[in-house]
Amino acid sequence: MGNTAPELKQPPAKAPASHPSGDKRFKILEVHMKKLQFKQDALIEVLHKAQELFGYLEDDVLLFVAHHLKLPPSRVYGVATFYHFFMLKPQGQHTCVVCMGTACYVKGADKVVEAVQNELKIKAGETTADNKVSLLTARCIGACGIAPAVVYDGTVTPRQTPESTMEQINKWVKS
Amino acid sequence: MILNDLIAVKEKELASQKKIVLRCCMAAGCISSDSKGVKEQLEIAVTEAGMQDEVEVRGVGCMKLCCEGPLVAVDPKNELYVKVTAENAPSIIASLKGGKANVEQTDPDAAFFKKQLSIVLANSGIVNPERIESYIAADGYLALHEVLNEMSPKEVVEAMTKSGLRGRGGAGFPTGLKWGTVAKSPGAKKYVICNADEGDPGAFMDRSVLESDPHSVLEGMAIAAYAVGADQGYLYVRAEYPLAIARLHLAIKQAKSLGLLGAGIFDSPFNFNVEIRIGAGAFVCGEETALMMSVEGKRGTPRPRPPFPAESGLFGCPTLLNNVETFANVPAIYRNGAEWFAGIGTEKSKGTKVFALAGKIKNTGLIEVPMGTPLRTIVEEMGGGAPDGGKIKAVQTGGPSGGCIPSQHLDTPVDYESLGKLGSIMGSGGMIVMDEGTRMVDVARFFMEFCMDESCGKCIPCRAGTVQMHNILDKILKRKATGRDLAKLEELCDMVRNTSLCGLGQTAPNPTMSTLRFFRNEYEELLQPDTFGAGATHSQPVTK
Amino acid sequence: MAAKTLTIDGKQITAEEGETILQAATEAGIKIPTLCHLEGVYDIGACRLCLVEVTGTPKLLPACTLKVAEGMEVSTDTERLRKYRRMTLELLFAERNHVCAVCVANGHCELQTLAYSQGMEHVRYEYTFPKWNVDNTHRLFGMDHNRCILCTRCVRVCWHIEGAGTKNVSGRGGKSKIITDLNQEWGDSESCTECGKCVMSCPTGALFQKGSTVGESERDRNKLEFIVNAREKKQWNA
Amino acid sequence: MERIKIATVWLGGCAGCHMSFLDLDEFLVDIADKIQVVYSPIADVKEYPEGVDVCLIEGAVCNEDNLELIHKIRARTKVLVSFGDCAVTANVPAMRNQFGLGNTESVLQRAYIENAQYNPVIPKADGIVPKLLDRVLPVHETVQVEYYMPGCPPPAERIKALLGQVLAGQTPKLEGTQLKFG
Repeated sequence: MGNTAPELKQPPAKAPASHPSGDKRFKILEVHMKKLQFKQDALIEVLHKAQELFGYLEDDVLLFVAHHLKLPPSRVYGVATFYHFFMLKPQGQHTCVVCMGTACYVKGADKVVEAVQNELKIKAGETTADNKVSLLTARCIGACGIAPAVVYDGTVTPRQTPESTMEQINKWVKS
Repeated sequence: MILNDLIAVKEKELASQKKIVLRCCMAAGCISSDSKGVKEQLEIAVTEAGMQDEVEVRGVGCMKLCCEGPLVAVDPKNELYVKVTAENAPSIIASLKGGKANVEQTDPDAAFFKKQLSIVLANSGIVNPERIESYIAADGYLALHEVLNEMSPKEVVEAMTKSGLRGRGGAGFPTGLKWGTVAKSPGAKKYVICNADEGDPGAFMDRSVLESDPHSVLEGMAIAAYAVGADQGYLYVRAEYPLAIARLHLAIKQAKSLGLLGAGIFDSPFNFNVEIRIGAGAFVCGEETALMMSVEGKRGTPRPRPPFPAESGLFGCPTLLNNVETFANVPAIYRNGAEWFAGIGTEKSKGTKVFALAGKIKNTGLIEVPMGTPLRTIVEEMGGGAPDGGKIKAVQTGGPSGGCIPSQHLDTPVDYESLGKLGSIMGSGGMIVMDEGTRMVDVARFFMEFCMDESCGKCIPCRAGTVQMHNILDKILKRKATGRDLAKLEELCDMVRNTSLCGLGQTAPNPTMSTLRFFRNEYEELLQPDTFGAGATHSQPVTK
Repeated sequence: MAAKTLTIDGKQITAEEGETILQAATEAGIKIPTLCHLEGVYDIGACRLCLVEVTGTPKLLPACTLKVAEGMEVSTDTERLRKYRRMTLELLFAERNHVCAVCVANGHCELQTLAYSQGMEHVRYEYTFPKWNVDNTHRLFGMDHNRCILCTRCVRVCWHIEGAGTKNVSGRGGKSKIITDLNQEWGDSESCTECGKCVMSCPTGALFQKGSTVGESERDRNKLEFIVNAREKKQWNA
Repeated sequence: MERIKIATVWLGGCAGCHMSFLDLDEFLVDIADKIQVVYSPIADVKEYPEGVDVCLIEGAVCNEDNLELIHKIRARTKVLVSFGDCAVTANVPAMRNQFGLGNTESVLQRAYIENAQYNPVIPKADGIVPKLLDRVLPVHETVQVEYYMPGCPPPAERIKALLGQVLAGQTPKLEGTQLKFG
């Protein structure tokens, strides 16, 4: 929000220089924010960095960012939840992202998702109870030439089928 | 850096060129099929064969025929190896000394390649995107030099207008007119933004351009900045494109170190800095006002226009916003002249268009063709038709904002107006081929679900209307809907299209409307008889 | 400031440059329905109820953000616009759980008033019956998300008039939700100043003062305008 | 002149609309010679008759009985009027829809077990206690409805206005505050 709202002058945040938990990642995040001159318009860049460091954006991290950029927490939360890329909950040890772009869809990506959902008994966006595998869908990763594509732990893999996907996932489950 | 330095870089690069060049595709598609491993093994094989002095293994950008990747091309033998594995490397290297490699090849003179006309993709698959020298050797940054030294900003805008280039993001707004408006807008601070938030599912042209030839986009942006009087640029890239982001970072760093970006470019008073802003997964941020909100670090919600970004855009300043392909066209236009560009294409649609060909088609990948090329040439001659002897049913262009063009209209020339007449749009260039097995109502629901999920939620027609339309489409597919539901769907399509705040909502009904137009029978077959039992005399007064 | 002459619904009107169509129409006694618009805060053109037709422009434009121009011809009440307005209201009613009969704002609700004044006699779209919670944790106020129409008036008054930034929107699309701070319970908010402006601004029964009966829940919107005038123009005309 | 055959029916609702109907007071006497009430909760008629001219429907469609009846009404009636908010919007009866569409068991659990002070048991008697529908529906989502009269309940004046128009041989049209929900 805040389309044409005047930039707010917040009372100086009394945030500690680093996080009381002593977690070094907060220090790294702070250095990153400093590099961006604590600019409020760098919020999305900062959230990217935070997610890279922490794996997901928990309240503590969002509050830390809000204090340092001198933004209201509601604004930081609003931005973090607007963009699909940001995760507010921890992910499983392994992630399986099935591309559901048009090209992948017409070549059967929906069958891949269905197979994983049935086998793991979770829905897209969820993590297995043992916290091993998270199933996610993407809105097109631009790999249409090799559809359907699935991203296993960050590695794009071409021409997947329900069988090949389950094969990979079963390797994780058994590990 | 002055012109002589630039020429020196070019000559040095050309002089160090080895006799044989193995071009190895290092774009995201081929990397996912282990082209990195292929390149490594090729390098090892070259060393083992002691051919380091004659053979260069060059990592290049996209070589277009993505479905056959990883691709390796051999210059000057004009050979193109497909589906190369790391194990194939020694065989390919051995063949350089004569004989034939035991690796599958494809004909580099096949229609898929021969029918292409490359302007945007001219360097793609040729230059090494990670080395600025490679771009300079292909006459890179010459256009920027010429523009800065020999043209006034006004002349630059005039030339752009003359070229007839129209925005490649989808709507086809004349680029020269846009540049002129920003140039004329009063304001000490102006911005140039490159929209690289390629959000259409099924489109990967911009990703390939950024991965294959990032400097052409930077050069285009710099020329635009000079024309409109901006000194700051932003490249808004999707987070889903990590390789493109990495190459852009590298390209900006290299250009800065050579004085081609930054302060006093080519020793002129012109300054131009570019920053990368990474998106975070929101299709609506392809809409210009939403994109600017996102660059400002806010929720990417669009705002009503006017005021247009050209008058009041990023941080309230006049802002020029073009997409990747538009900027990538710019250097060539100034290098070869506006007349040259205006000579390509049709009367109203000039130049070429890059398409990402995907779906139920034999050859998937990137193609660049002159505007006005018939769809049939693209999907049948170049694409090779449907795989396994299937029949093409429709071609989808424009993604969630576009429509499905049925096979009987395959002779339509690809240009902004012709596609618009068929209820589709040029879009950014995604082209998904559908065969007889594809159910069109399912396609309509797929896109509606996409729009529903991607609606920002700001305006009511898009936020709530897409939900209702999706529910009706779902009901139709579940064979629970009646003619009444279909009528409601059509009424909502009209309403959402006319009342939504931004392009996302305004075009969300397009896939549904176009499938209704050409494949209405598929909808009707799913409808159930109406059991509502209307009152027999319902509009009559009941007095006896 | 230069004066601009234009016609709205066939009526010749003179307006100041920089004024919106909505302002010019209101001054001329022409009523354009609005929902997200609120005197005193900036406009966002989101509810689409104030869309008008402008001769020569194929697109419908929101009167709240459209500036007057010389010679402009504006229609605010055509058959087409009336139809779209009714549909917009129907979509809103189907979106969340608006049960007027048991609402604190019954009789003082802008959504309810708009529905009957625009002739919306029933909702043709299927109600979606989403499950939203009611935040009753604040000692003075409550928020019932079932009745929220996401007009963001509360967000804007909290930013623009109070300056606290307590309220914002989370999520997107139909899952958008008005939040307090980090999506926490209102009662736990550190930034809320308890000024009550958000409650004053709410067009429906989504935000309410605790303990007040239906009859009392009429909102004092003039107070918001009063504060803005006092702060920005240094004018205190109560 | 033959009298107009009027029916009123009570589906899932609180009967408040019928109370409001009775608030018509003298008007009921005024129109008594023009109408004939052929079916109504306030008249002891077991079977909904054929050839009804106008039917005022109070209440939402909540269970299988309601659904069966509404289809019968539709088949035997010229003009249907959704009478009051429950018929028009499904109103309060539909508030259960939020607590799990298609999950009627949890609704019964809440009503008859969790909130029961004495004798907590879910009434089940096939053929006697009608089964709840998966979701409570406004009348127009089940059959074609000609006219709508919102209000909870619609004030007597509003009923009078609509009936007056019908009896005068006009096409009924409610406007402005007469369309107010709640």
